[in-house]
Amino acid sequence: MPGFIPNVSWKNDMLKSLGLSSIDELFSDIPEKIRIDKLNLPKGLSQQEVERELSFLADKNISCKKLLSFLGGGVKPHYIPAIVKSIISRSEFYTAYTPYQPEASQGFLQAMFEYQSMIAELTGMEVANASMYDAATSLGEAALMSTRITHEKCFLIPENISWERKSVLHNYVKGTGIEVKEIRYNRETGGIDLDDLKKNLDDTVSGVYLENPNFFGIIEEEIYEIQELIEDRKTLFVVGIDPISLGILKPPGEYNADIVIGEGRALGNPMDFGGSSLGIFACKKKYIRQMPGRIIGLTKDINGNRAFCMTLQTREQHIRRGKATSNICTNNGLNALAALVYITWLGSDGFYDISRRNFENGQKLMEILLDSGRFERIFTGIHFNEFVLRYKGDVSKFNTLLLEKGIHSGLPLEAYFPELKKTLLFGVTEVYGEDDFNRLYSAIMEVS
Amino acid sequence: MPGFIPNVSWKNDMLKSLGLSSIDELFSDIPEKIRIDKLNLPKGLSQQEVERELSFLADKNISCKKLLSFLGGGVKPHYIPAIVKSIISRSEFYTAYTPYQPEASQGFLQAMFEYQSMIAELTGMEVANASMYDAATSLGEAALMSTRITHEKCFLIPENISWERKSVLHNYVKGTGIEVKEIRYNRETGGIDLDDLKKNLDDTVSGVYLENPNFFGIIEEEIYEIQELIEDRKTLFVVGIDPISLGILKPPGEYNADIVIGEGRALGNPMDFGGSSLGIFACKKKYIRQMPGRIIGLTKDINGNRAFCMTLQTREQHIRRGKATSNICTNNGLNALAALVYITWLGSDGFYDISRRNFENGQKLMEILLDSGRFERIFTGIHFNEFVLRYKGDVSKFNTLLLEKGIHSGLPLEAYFPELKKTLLFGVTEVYGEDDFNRLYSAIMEVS
Amino acid sequence: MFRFARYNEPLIFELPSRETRERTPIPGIPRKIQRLKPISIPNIEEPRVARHFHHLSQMNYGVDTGIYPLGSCTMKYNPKICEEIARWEEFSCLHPHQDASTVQGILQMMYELEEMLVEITGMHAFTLQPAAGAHGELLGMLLTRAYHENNSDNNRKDVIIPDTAHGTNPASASIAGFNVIEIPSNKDGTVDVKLLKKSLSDKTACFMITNPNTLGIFEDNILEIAECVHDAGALLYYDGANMNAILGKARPGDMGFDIVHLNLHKTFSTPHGGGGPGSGPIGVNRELEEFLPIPRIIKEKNRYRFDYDKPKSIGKIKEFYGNISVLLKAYTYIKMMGYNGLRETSEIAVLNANYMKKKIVDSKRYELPYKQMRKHEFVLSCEKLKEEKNIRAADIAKRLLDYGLHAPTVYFPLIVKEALMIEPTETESKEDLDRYIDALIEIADEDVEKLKNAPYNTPIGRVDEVYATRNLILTWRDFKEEMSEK
Amino acid sequence: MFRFARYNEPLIFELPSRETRERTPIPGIPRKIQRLKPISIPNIEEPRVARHFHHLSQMNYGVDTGIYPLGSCTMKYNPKICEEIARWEEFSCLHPHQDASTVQGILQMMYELEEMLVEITGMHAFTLQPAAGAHGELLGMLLTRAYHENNSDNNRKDVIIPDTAHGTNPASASIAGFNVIEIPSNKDGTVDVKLLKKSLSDKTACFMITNPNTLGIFEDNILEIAECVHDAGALLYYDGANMNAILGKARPGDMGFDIVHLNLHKTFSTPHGGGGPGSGPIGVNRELEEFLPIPRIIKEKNRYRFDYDKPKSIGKIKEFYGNISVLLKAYTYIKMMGYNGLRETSEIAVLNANYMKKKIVDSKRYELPYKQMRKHEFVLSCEKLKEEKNIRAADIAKRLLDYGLHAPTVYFPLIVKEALMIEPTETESKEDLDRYIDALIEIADEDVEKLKNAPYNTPIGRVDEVYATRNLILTWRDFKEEMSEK
Ligand SMILES: Cc1ncc(COP(=O)(O)O)c(C=O)c1O
Ligand SMILES: Cc1ncc(COP(=O)(O)O)c(C=O)c1O
Repeated sequence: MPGFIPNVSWKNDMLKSLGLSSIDELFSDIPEKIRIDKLNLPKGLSQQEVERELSFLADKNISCKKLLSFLGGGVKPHYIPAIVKSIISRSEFYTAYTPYQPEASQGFLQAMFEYQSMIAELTGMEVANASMYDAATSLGEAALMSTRITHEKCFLIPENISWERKSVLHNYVKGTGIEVKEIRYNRETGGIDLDDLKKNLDDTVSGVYLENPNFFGIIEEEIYEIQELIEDRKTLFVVGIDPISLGILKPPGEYNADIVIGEGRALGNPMDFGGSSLGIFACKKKYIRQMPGRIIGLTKDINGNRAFCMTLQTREQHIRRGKATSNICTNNGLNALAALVYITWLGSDGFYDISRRNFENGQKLMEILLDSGRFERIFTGIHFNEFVLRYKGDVSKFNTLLLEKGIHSGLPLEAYFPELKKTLLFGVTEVYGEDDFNRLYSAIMEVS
Repeated sequence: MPGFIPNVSWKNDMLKSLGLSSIDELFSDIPEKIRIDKLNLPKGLSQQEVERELSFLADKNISCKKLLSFLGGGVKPHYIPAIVKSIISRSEFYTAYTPYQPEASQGFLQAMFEYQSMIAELTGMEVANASMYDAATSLGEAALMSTRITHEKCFLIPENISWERKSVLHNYVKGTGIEVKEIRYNRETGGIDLDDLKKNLDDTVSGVYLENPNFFGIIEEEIYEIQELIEDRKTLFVVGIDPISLGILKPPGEYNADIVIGEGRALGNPMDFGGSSLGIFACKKKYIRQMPGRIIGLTKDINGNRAFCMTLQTREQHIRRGKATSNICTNNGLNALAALVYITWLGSDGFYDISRRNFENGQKLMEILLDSGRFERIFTGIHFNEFVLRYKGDVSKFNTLLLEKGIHSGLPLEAYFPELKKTLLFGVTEVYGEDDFNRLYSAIMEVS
Repeated sequence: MFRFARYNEPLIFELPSRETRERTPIPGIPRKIQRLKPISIPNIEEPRVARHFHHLSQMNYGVDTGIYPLGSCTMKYNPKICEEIARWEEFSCLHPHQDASTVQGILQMMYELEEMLVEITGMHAFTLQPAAGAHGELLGMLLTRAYHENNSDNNRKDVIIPDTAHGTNPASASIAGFNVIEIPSNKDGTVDVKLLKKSLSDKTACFMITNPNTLGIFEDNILEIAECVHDAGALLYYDGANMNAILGKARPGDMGFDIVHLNLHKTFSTPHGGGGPGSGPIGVNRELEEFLPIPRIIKEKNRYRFDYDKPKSIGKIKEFYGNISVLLKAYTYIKMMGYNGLRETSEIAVLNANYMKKKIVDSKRYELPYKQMRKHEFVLSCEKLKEEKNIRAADIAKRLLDYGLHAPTVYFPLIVKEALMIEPTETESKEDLDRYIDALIEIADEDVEKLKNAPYNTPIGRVDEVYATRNLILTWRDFKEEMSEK
Repeated sequence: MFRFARYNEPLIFELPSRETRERTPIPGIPRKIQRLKPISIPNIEEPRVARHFHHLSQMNYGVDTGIYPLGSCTMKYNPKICEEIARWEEFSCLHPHQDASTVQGILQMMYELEEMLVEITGMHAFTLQPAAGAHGELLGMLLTRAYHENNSDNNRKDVIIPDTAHGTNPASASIAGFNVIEIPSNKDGTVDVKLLKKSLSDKTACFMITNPNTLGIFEDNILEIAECVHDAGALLYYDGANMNAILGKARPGDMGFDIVHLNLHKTFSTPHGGGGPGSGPIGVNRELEEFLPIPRIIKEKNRYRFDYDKPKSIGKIKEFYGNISVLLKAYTYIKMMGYNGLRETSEIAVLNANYMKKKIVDSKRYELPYKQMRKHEFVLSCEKLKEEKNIRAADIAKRLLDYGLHAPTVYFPLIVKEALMIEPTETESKEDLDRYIDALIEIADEDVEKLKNAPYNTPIGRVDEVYATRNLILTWRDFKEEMSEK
């Protein structure tokens, strides 16, 4: 069976033509003291063997196709149309790299231009880059960018963003002396506490970050009031979105966001245990030169034909080095391509339908849980496809019993928000059907 | 979500430009009496819905990845390298059709030329066609071809070919007055009964068909003796092969076969419940004009460059119509492509290894079954990767109990060969490992 | 401007191969029947194998490349979801002899697909066994004989076929042992009913037609045809290759057909695979059901199983139960379309064809012989272009390739001189139809010399097919010999 | 001769769209925050979507198209089996917060992958969290700070980096809040140890290098370097982008590195995805382990679980646990290669580079500045060609595309003028190396004008990158505006 290293068979010829008698001579510049003989790893396996081994590993996971999961927290199983998988499996796409030679990369370049355009339309922003690693790192970059633009060093965030995102943000800004301040959430609605925001919004603030819908699933109803608070300041308005919601919710561009970030995984990428992430990053055009990441521009070729290439590269690390707007190099391009195909496939109408279905399933799931009599609401705000409820019994026992029935319950929030005792963050998407809800309902009735 | 029929949205414009006011006018030529309003089928489903429905169906099958199957009878799970699946998923290949325009189909044409070449090398024959439907229909065509060449009408086959293949053969030759006569198998070795063959081999015989290895898995040891019997007659020697065996067994070309047919599914195609078949068909070059099916030839283009195209089309139905060598039109091209990629990937060495591993696993499996003490051998012949054993108890009970343990036993032969009481046809391939054999052994010990 | 990719891709045999290992005899097999000389195929590492086929693929035109209006072939878009589902291991990794309890899902699919096809065609029962249209035809002929033989009506040796028929029709009939009688079409391009009546006799086993026929014309005398065929004691066979024209609009069963084959790889959107695998299920009327191949799939108390107990069955036409993956794709497709989508399919397929037909005919470059009203396809003639400018159908076809457009079927059906047979299908957009129409018009006005040497934008230039027949180089071995002779 | 496919493929926004439905307000959401004006994206049926991306794909060069010797990027073949396995739903369809009992397989994979990387690099512990090399570097810098802060050594604000370093090195250091001090290389193209010693101080937090460096030269003073860096109380950081040169031959851990990042998308054969996703795991020495991101994966009695109880951890660098599908591919790859395959990988990667280097240098068209002995890559200079004929590195690069060969990295590292940075990798065959060598030689002798206007065989001609910067058209909306202004 074949390997992957053709010249093993031509080794001797090639050595001869180099005037060498052994491969070792090619490594003679490595000090003997650190040369090793052999890695302590097993011998290589054939493809058939490795596939078998991996299938044993696979059998030790229970995928969300078999496990009915109502976990919230941002990641959820969305429907991925076959065409997305088929196109990102085109090896012209996935075996390419950063389009340094635009003439040989028009396909990916045009696709990324289209991706940027789609994100701009979705978010209502003027420009978008060609992807970041994930939402959390996008948030970090947004904070850095806010300071580059305003030269201020206080960045406001809601206290109720995911702890993962918060931690990444802290790590991104730590070195630059930016202070991250947290704004309370409104204990009644679950949205932002406007008074607390007002209190903290002074001239040292580089940017205000809000999530809409937020980590508790709440749709921010006072978004225009917030806009007004920020509008006349030099402070930037940074909005974190769930792109799926933008089929039915006003896009941040309409409430004058300066920077929009978000997690794009849901656009055609699998949950992948939290991988396959896609950092969405969009902003006003006037800030483009402070934007992190790769940007594709439309241009022309030597014959005047339309063409695409990377542009504004002088912001980037390979040109600007230590003074670059970001250190990002390899980004998450293929995931962006998946998102492009996904959005294209849905089209404007399909996107609306999906978005609406997520909202409606979100309402339905809450109803069912409340109907069971075992839960109570704790926030009055409207929610999209995630929400928080308080369980009236022992949360951990409940979750375990449900799991035994092949159903994964929501994410317990108490560990992250001690005030939210016995609460669970539930999530749902367009993939759930009536039968799934019924199954959940019966299971709850049985276990509690 | 998108559909597949773009012009639904342009229907009215288009109708107008045709001077029509409704679609119905386009169907006014259909007599009213037979016009229907509506098919009694459900309304169409979205992709998401249909995928869900199909997944329910899928859950009602147990694939041979979950079920350890030792079923023989020709079809068995072989390892399919990922590269095969990746290449036959290239839509340039699978969404194309018969290469009527060679300039736009060089890719497939070259691949089919390579496939023919590979089959020629594997079988040791001079030429091969670009695929038939399956082995059974290839056998039917071989019988017809033998008569076209020899003008004789008696076709000899071993009595012990699969009943399915036999039935198809009968259906192929029935209309032409060809008589199919059966040669006994040797009750001791399981191979062909040479005496019976001699007895039947007279001047009216158009062709003698032999399988090697045969349906019982037996490798024909007296193949050269058989060759001698046929050689000086006008009778054609038709050999049915399992291509996997040809890595280690003499190819039919070396024992002077005139026509070689076989089932090529094992070459990179899935079991597919008996679909995904690939009829292999090869012969001596002198018979090429009597060959059924499509043939690709090497030629040149207008500038003298190497090129490929269909050739000898005058044999085919679209030119010769009622006098064509066969009625085949659509063949099994994509399965042939899979076979080509598979063989190419293995290479000469890999093919040998796979072939050998099949043989060795065939020996190992028999040993294990005999070791269990519950089986006895009934044939003395050497076998490849299938074989027949007699179970010492109640076959049907045994099979049921094994199935309950997630193991599929061999194929009971008694229904097809009444003399083979309580026998099972077992099969095994390169995908089985030590642990599989052990699991089988323990299961047998437990159930019997 | 469009241009094909071009790679000078060597034959796989011409690539550098690592040395083949020596073979040592394997214990347990007599040496004389062992293959000790290695097979002459190269040993190439995976990266180069991947590139080889990558390069070849890019030199191939498929439906995903662009419009592919091969008349009679229904080259429509193949939904990606069907491909994906057919690859699920719960379908693809099943042994044909698995215990019925372990294959209920696939049996259910087959059972329901048969039912769907029954409804779509108006027939009584279906078998999914045939591997392609022609294979279905052959089965149809076997059923025809079984039927007549069962009636001890053993003299029916003739099958009548119109001259517009596809080549597989006469070929299938004659392989099944029938005499083929071809009857010319009338001046409308349809069945000459008078002539048909004259040809029918107690020797007639069957009359085979497709409706709409290969000119795209609906045989509006079909009820009369059915009547006279049946009066003569013969069967009426429906070649379903053109079923895409009448889904949800009319059904062969209602027209009086006794046997129907469908091409799932045409009408039901399963891919053509570069030449297959296809699937050609056969539907029959009530009287013929007992002759269908075994096994039949039956449903008993919500369990499905194979039934082999059909003494009058003709037996088998394919080793197992059909090209399952193709069946799965068709099943998925039909479920997605539903009654509404299927009807829309034919409506737009017919609209598209008529739209193209009108625009092209209006351009006055091409003629449309026979009746004007067409269904899902139409056949132009370049006869005038040939006479006036020596432009032949093949030249038009080759030149279309330069535009990134696949050529129509050419020189078929035989009764149209210099035929261009165009079937756009419903999955093409108006924009693409317009582009095709414009190209056809433009080409007709182009310089003849330019056309004669076309195509230019393909990986290779116009292929010399005559050379291929004169110098039969059919394998790598042939080629090596040819080279060494030179 | 090679030629790219070319389609005049419109932007998706330029394709005919079916009309967008009107939006009706959704009950339950205040109107003012509802989106009632539809999003301005077209509605296109699937067939045209498929074709759009099909066309775009064919206008893109990948490793499966041909040799892709981008220096520093290790563009090696991506085994298809890794792609397949990463798509299995038991891996791809897992929620990051699923109960540990339901994800034992993936946790085991991650645990074992960390162990493998530990062995391969000789480090003490690994985290798989970073999404790419640069992301790993940033984490490395955070760990550096955490380490010094933990030692109350708060004055270490400098990170020293050689001038051959990749741009991400200084960028990462400075984003993490360090001052970057670049030191010039010595005349051999390696670290100027004297200068390094002079630059080191109690302000130095870290010295970042890659070994072999970006010239492909092994820093043979590495042990001395490590000693003096450690003597100064600083850490030594290994940019693992070039690890493909020394697998199974030497290990950064043994060289004295404290922090190492690997690029799984380079060394471990996971695809580059047209620009990602990648993966940049970080390995550290024993002292730094406690600062690694949470969660850590631990194994207790054959069960795996996440451990968040790491008070000194820097927290998180990515939302969850890394780019899992990339990790899976690397895991599969390492298992397939084993110790023997990994060693062979580097042996042949280095052999291939030296083979090309010698043949090209022997041709006398290009110079090889600095030390002659190289590892897996080498950097040529076209300085002489520029001076003599005004041929620039970019011209060579563009012209190579016409041969169906991807260009090397150009103008990097910055210390080589008119640099062509060539890294063939081990998955290229001698034949392909020879073709590349020949092309480079041929091109150097070609007419200058021809080179200046190259490429010709690509879908478009030479791209005007300056125009792009001057007229920032970054979205469809920009383009529409631009058009309407004209
Ligand atoms: C009218 C007609 N009948 C029959 C056939 C034969 O179908 P198949 O190619 O599937 O054997 C075809 C297609 O090629 C056809 O167009
Ligand atoms: C030497 C070197 N260091 C670091 C990097 C950054 O890695 P990544 O692109 O994965 O962020 C690269 C690759 O681009 C590189 O070549």
